[in-house]
Amino acid sequence: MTLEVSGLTHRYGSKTAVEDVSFSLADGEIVGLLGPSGCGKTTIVQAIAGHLRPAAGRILLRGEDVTRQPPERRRASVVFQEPTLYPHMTVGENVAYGLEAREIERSRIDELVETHLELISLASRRDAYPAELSGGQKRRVELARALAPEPDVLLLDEPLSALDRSLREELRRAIGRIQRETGVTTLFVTHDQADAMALADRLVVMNEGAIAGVDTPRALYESPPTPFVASFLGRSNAVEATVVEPEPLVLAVGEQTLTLPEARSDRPAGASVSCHVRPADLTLAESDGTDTAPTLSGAVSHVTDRGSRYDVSVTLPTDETVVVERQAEPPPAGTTVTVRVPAAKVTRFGADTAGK
Amino acid sequence: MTLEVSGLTHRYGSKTAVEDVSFSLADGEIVGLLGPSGCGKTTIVQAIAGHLRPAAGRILLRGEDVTRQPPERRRASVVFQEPTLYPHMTVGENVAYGLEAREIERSRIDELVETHLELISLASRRDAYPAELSGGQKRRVELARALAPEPDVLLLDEPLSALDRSLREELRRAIGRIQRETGVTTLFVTHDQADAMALADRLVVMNEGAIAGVDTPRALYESPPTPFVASFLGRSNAVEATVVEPEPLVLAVGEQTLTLPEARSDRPAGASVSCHVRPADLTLAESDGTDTAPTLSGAVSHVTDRGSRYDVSVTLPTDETVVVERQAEPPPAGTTVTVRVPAAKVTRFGADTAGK
Amino acid sequence: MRAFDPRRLRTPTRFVPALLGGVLLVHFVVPFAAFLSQTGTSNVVAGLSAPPARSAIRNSLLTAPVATLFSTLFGVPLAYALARTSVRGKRLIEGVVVLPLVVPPVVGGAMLLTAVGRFTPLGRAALAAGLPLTDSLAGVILAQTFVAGPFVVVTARAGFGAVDERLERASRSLGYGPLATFWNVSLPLARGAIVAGVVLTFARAVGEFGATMMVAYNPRTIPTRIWVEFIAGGIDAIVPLALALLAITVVVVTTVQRLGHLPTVVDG
Amino acid sequence: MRAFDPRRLRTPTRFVPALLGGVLLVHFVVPFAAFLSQTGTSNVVAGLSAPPARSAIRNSLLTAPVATLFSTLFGVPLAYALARTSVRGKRLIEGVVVLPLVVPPVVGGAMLLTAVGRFTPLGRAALAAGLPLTDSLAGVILAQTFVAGPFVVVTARAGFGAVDERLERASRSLGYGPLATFWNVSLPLARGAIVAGVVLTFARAVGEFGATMMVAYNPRTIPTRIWVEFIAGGIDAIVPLALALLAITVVVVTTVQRLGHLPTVVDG
Repeated sequence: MTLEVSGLTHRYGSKTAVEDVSFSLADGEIVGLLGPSGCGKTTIVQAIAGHLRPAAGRILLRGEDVTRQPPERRRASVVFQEPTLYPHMTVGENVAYGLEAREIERSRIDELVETHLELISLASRRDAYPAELSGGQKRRVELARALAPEPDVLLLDEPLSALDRSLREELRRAIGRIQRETGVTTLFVTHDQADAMALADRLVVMNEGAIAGVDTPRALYESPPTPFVASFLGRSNAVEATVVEPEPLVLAVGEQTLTLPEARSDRPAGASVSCHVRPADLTLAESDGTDTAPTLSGAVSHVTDRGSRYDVSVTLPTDETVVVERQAEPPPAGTTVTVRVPAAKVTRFGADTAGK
Repeated sequence: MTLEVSGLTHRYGSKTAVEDVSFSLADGEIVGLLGPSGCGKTTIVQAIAGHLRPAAGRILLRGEDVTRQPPERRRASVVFQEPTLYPHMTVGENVAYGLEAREIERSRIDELVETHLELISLASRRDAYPAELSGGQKRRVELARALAPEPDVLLLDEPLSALDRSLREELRRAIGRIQRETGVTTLFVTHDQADAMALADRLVVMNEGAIAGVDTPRALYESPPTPFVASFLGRSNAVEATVVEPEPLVLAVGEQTLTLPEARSDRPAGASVSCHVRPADLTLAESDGTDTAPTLSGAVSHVTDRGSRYDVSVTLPTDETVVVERQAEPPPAGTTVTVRVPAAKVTRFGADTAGK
Repeated sequence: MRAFDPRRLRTPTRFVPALLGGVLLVHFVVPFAAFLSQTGTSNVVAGLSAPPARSAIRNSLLTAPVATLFSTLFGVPLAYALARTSVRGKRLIEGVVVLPLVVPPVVGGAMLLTAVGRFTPLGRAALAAGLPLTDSLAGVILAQTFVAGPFVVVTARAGFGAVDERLERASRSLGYGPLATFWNVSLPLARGAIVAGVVLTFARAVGEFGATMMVAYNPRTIPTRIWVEFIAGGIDAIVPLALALLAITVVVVTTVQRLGHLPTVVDG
Repeated sequence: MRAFDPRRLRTPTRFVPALLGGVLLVHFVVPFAAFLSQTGTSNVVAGLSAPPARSAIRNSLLTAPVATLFSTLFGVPLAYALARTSVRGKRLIEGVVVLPLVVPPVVGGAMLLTAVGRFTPLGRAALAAGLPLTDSLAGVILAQTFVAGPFVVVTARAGFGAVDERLERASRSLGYGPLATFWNVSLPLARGAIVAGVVLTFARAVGEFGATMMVAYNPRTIPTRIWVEFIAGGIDAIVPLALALLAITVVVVTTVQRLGHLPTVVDG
């Protein structure tokens, strides 16, 4: 393991910022640390970089315990949300800065600066000052400065958050390319699930200072371990149901029943479960009735035209509202419709995971 | 028309910020002013609010020319990207501030403050100071303060940009609801096409100081007037082609031909056209060959797992790359595939609109 | 170097600035402590009851508040204009504001003499009108305003500069004109900095010595009286008046800071 | 009121602050103009060649730079410590730093006398060691450092406070220890503010009068010499020395500002 975080706990005053967080990064891996603002992501980054001494827990870099080492003795480079290029140094001097701290020959430094400026396609701006660069160029130079000393781990702390959508996607592609080319072990911290899913090999999803799930983006999206992960990784409809029959699974949603033939439940009949299903997986059934998929009936309460699709809100007799995505012209509000619920796309949570 | 902007032009030094921009808002309408950073959106808002005197052009509010009026003589409320609540006033005093400038009785002011705090569901925080509120609450109080004096037009200048995704969506819904309830004519300025498409009745899309398109979100998304609008309102693949036959339309893409049976072109054979089609509208054809839709062949160059879908990049023999969205497991890189191009989803631009 | 435990190496580096800075702190603190320990040996009440001392205290308490008032009344609008407008020649005006800060007080006093002295046209006219501008309380006020005025301008300007202009724009869009916006928004939000500037100006005015000596050696203020008594009686003779001056300064500074909710002037 | 064209109403409101501020500006500018117009009538070169004047100039040029050097050497680390640490008692230290700013210079001088005067233990020991701390150049330096030192601390502190701490953190993560980071990042980025503080400290030190009079009436610096000549010969006698002091101040202030790329001290 290149980076191991184990049992990390930290408090600010009486407020717990991070509680017993453990995860690790294999060599060359890019891992997304994802969670809403205030979930403790930045505390973790600061603890790894050494700008904060955690109340408990250990940080290991290439097997060495660095928890009590100052930042300059860890090989962990950080790129912050706001640019931190040195305004009194040129682009080349900024990139060389981290190299000069190490005992490297001048000619080798020049060479490494050149290589890293080529990596970010800015070799021609070597003598420019940061103030002369555009926002996206500054970000790329920061990446080059962070990468040039060949750190054990690259920490990207919300590097895209302050940027426009088009610049953001361009830089996201650049980060992906550079990470593949250099193979640097990278922890990518973000609150944006689209950025995380597009870049990361694996995701560590955080909520309120604790880990809510760790897995590949696809596994977390398709089989979220907790309701929080289900709704944080994309839009999700939650419907409360009661187990009628554990196997084959039959659920009661108010007066209606939902039969999920290939599923079984480890909860007994009568237990409450929360069912999550994504709006894109729901469809409005045609009226021919030859369909055998499980369905729920309700009335269209509201339609939003999103340009590329319609969001159809359907209120069930239980007063819960589910959103169904639809490309074709939707039925008007008030219409009674049947919502097809594909059994394989339904994730169920018992009461024990519902709070997480 | 509640608001009319006509021939608005402004320069900072020698740099043109806005060039001959005209649009109007009908009573009760919510219009999205959408464009990338630096396209001149903020200049337009400042000119409407009266914080900037334009070099040329006129601003009309309810038919009255207010171009040379100071801000306090226009009934245009502004909500800025960064909060501007007065820290030395309570929530109630902030909301009352705009009412006290008008000749309104004290009891009526109290009543209006109460109504508007209820509108934003913060009636209980009337005596709190802004510093005691959360980010989302501050935004809602700003909305209440802007709405209380019943302005002719409400200008929302990127009110969601500084917020997290979940807070952003919550506030977006609140803005939509409040706008529907109060019926205030609203200009919603944003660089985020998702926010604009979710909220606006109509969009004014800007690029480099000029208007690139005005229409409903759906019309602009489905039939973009320019390549800029096509790519700004959502991901778009661009393929260069040559007209072989104007009617029925046959296009040459490198060595391949694309027959679009129901389309015709007003450009002669031999003309260059740029074809735009969205990744979600492209599919990979199955090998059975019974399909009659137009197709293009190419090789899979790269697959990105986005969690909820795969983005399959297909490089055509012309070296252009198109992205195809796919739910199912995609073919590995290097596979030769056939891309189905639904004729109705292709938008063509001639050389005259390509630069816009 | 590797012989040291690197973890122990960190601690000393933190103390280097504290250690160096401590030297200066000692230089600031020791005279205070020495002076305050001295006061026990001297009859303060008797010293302050003497008629010349009482007259000096009265003169200081008349002139310094007036000079502070003038500086604030004219200086705060000037600070706002400097913070919010970008007129041609603004740099020059800023230079003029800072000049009295860097010009030595005796030179400032000499300059004032050349402008309003007894033998200048201005001074002669004022004298004829019964308002002598030198060797008078008016002269003291002129000297104090000249030397102390820039403090409130510079500090208030920084305060206005820190007020987000969008808060003012929002007020305009809510129906208030520029003056009402200044009064309702800019002034309350810059209040802390303005109070800090007023405090600095008062402290500088009440302790003003060099320029006052030149422009108005008579009537005596506390600082000039201290000098006269020092010549006559040495250090012991001046402890009562010096203590009185220190007390006035400290009381005003702390009172205004309390009202202004300012922990220290440094934060202003 | 409605009789006025509302568009014309806007213009006067803009001029209100400028008009009020103009009064203060006039009060600052007129003495300068009057003084500079006076210099033609006096033989400056002859005045400055007299041995007492030359000795005063030499003494000022010896003491003020040393006091500025001390203040900077010890004050900049103190400013950094105040900007970056949050130790218990920090408020108290900040208060100590500001005290010499608000204490009247004559009182400051009296305080110094009670600490290092001829009859104090410290003063007696220094005198025995051949380094008298009063009525000596050392005394002048002590007085100037006491009065002028806080300027560089307060200004540099504001400068360090404006340096984004993340720039320092990035430097640490790039392999530099705290001292190297201070030298490579914090110091260059706060340079403008530090230079402004140094300039203010020098200007205040070279013009220091009140505390110097108390601690070291002899040997004379330019300000104390100006006072002696003013007593003896009136305003005309002091023009050469006052001009010399003004020239030194202006030359140093503008030179250091040029080097520091600072348009005016106000911006520091």
